[in-house]
Amino acid sequence: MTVDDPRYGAEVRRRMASLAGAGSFAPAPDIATGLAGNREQGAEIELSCRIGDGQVSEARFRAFGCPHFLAAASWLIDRLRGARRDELADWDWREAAEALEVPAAKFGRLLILQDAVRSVARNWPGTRGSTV
Amino acid sequence: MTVDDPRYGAEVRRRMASLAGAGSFAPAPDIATGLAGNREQGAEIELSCRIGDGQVSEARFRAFGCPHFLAAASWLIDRLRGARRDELADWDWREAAEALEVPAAKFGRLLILQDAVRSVARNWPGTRGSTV
Amino acid sequence: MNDVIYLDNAATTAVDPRVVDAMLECLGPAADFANPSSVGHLPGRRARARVEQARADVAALVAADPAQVIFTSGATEADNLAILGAARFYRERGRHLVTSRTEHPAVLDACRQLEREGFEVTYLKPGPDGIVEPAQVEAALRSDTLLVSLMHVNNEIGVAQDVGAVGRLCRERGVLFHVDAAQGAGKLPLDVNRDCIDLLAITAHKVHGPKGVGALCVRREPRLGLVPMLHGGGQERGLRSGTLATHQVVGLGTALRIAAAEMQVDAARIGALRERLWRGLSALPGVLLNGHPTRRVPGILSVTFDGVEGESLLYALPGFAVSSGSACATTSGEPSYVLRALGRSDRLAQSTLRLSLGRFNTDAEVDRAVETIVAAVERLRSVAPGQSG
Amino acid sequence: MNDVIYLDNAATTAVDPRVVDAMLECLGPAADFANPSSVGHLPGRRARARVEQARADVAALVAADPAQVIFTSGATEADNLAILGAARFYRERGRHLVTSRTEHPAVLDACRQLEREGFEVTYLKPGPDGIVEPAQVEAALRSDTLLVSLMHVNNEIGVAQDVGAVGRLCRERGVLFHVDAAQGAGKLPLDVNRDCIDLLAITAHKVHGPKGVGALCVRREPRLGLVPMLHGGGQERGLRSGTLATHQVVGLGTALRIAAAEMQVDAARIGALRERLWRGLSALPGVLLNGHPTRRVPGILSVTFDGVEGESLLYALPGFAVSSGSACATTSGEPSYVLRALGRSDRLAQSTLRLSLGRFNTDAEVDRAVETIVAAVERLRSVAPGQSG
Ligand SMILES: Cc1ncc(COP(=O)(O)O)c(C=O)c1O
Ligand SMILES: Cc1ncc(COP(=O)(O)O)c(C=O)c1O
Repeated sequence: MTVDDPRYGAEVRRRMASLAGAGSFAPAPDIATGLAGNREQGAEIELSCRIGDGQVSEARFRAFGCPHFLAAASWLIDRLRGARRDELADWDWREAAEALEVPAAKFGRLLILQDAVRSVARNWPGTRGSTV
Repeated sequence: MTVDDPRYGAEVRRRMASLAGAGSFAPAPDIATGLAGNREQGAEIELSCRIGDGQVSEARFRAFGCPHFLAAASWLIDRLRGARRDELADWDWREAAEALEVPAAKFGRLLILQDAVRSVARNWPGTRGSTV
Repeated sequence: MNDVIYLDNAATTAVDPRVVDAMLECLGPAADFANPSSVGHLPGRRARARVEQARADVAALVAADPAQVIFTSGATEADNLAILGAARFYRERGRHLVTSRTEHPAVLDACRQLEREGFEVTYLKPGPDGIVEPAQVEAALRSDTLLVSLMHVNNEIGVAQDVGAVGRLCRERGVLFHVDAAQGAGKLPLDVNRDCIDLLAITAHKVHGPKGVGALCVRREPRLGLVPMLHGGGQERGLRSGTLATHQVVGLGTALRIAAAEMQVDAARIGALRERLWRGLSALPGVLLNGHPTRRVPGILSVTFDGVEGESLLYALPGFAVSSGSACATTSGEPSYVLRALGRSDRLAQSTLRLSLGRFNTDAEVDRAVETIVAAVERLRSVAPGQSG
Repeated sequence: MNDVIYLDNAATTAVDPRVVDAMLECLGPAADFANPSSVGHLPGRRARARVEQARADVAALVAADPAQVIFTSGATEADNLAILGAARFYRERGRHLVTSRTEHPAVLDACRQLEREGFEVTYLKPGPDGIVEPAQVEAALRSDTLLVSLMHVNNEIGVAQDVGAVGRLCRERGVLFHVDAAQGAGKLPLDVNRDCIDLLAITAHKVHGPKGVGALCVRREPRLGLVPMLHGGGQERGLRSGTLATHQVVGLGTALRIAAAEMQVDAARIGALRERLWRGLSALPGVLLNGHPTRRVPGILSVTFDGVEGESLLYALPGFAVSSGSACATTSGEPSYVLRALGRSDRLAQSTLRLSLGRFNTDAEVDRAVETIVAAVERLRSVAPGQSG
């Protein structure tokens, strides 16, 4: 009789165990941040990325939300490493939905994640749009 | 926890155990019989009484019916011994109802008993009405 | 149980010890007692898993899909939900129902309730053998007939109807078909697809499961609509609100799983016990079997003893648990409406015993019953008017 | 149960081993398993005697007469029978009902069903402490008000209403009064006469009895009419057909008898556990108690953790069975309608845990819970935006 909580897939469970990547960098010229969502919506995220050589060298997140959302944020941190600005601008939430087996009812929260990623792209150091 | 069948009182149980008085006498000049009821009605009785010295010296019953009715018939046999004709003619079913704790729903059956007793009186040996 | 020999398995049965064990796994503090709706935590999911296993067990018995199974508090509720629920849901389609005079009160009284709500009901009279012929059903169908309700096995006489033939007829005519299988499920084969049964009512306690739990199998393709009777938490897809009683549902599932696995063996053994009983009793003169001699469930024997008053016969059998008819008809003296529908006179109906056998009865018990009943019948006949001596 | 600490006693409770023992006396082949309607034989009368003992036990708990007690499949059915049954019976008297927004779905959905049948329902909004003031009820009464339904103890926040005051008010005004006592019966004193309760719904499984059985106490003097919901064998004076489940009814009776005998001891012990839990949790900043601080049942604690997402908090407590709200509200993410009726924002309602204690919880379990919840709250807050580090 398998009685694992069917709502959460293996990757969500693995990510929630450590929440690797949680934290943030102090503001600095090479740090790009992305904010999206709010608590009233039930999900809020703050991404902070250190940029070097035109790509993300390191990233951190802070998040408020359900396990899928927190796990997706943690997963995203690994995914961001090495990403270029145009990749972030084009990033699609469906990649996270698949990787984390997110149920359809929660796709809206992943859109918040996508907003945050795109906001990092807009805030890319040395870019016109960097102040949003 | 008392789980005796509440439908049947002690006297019914005692009487049903032996059905004392069951049987009948062969027709003879000193035998008066009383018949009442029928099977469609659910109760039928045949009383046969040996008469001597103007009173019932011995009695027997045959009956078809519920335990209250059979027990009442058996009880009646004892009751009849020594009874004079006028006593039978006046006999009232309520006496049996009380003695046997018969529930009201079954009073109709005791009326059949009363009919049989009165029919014995009508059939009393040497009486005009003896052939009914 | 005080050395009483229990021959009233059509009224209810002892819970099989294997079923009791399964129920115990869902009761105490160390057991899977949680609320099966509490899937947010592990104990709740364990309870839910047990409930879903039971749902699969119920479905498997009648070749249904687990999604078709709605748990109820027994066949009374399942019959009511089926008949009232479907009629109220489809009331604009038609207001006519067909059933039989020998149905259980759970069906008859639900039909009477519908009559109060403006429906019309045809009550078919079975033949003297208790069988309702499919042709009778066919003749009763009208253009506004919404539903036919016919029981699988009769609780008083044990006769089994040809529900498959009636089901196929109804399917062809686009009429809903409900079967009260309280007495048949787990004892005779049933297949909701083959038999074209849209609504099937089951109860646990006639087949060595616990009292107070049953199920309604509801057709899903195309999906059948029902107006629920209990409103609340929305359990059972909104069709039956109320906390699912894990141990009860598990008791139902386990009882039906055992019944399915042992149906052939039980049927052979219990059928042989019934034959032994009938051989013994029919050695008496004036003994009649009620219902069709072969189209029947193994365990139920209804016997009329001509010239013997029923209540006194029962009274003479204090060491036995037997019934004068349906367990529901507790008011003594009223002759069984089922036997009367078969054409038995009030007098004969009143002189009837229902003896019903189950998994735990033995040859020795049957022999004791034969001996005691024969003696009692002879004694009562011997004191009845019209005898010599 | 896999070392999970069970703190969800408001959803359901483990059956007390003494209750299990009593139930076992009514199950297996050597037990009193017979149909309590089969009073024509000894096993049936033994079952009936047990059922009547249970009826007396239920009645005694609420100072009712045993003849007032109708057994049902639980509080959902009892609530439905009370509300639908009385409204349909007396529909010519008036078509208005009064209830509150924080009732259980068994009451709210029964009321909605009545709205479909042409009744009008006033849903009172309780104060921020969860209390519905008698004056609010009084103000809502109209000349055509038929029935007031108010719960005894709320299942999410544990607040106890002053049902006596509301009852006396209704009695004076000639309005029927129904109380859903699913969460309160056996935990706080109730007296149907003193509190002027015409209809009282009880369930066994919130007080260490089995799931799937309950009772409705119905006023007898003068006799209150009800339209039954289940039609059939005519059990329970025709108000609730269906074979009485002896073991279930005995489980209910035994559980309530134990609850009555041990009410004071249990209330003191469980109340102390709740205080210990609250002291531990409220050491955290941003923690709010839901519901009135003192007018409450001992076992239920509803706590809001500001700045913590509820689903993730639950996720972080795999070793505990706790609830985010009512057991019925299984769809995660939807904030509790009870907490919203109290004026909590969606965000705060969503950040709430219901911890509910029962007879089998210990100090050590509470301490483990405090430790784990505090750690989880701190961890989740530490990864949330707006924190430093
Ligand atoms: C044929 C039939 N239908 C329905 C029922 C009612 O079932 P339950 O006792 O589960 O309510 C019974 C037995 O009581 C029955 O024999
Ligand atoms: C307040 C309240 N009323 C009614 C019910 C329904 O009771 P049952 O589960 O017995 O149907 C519950 C619990 O589920 C409850 O907490």
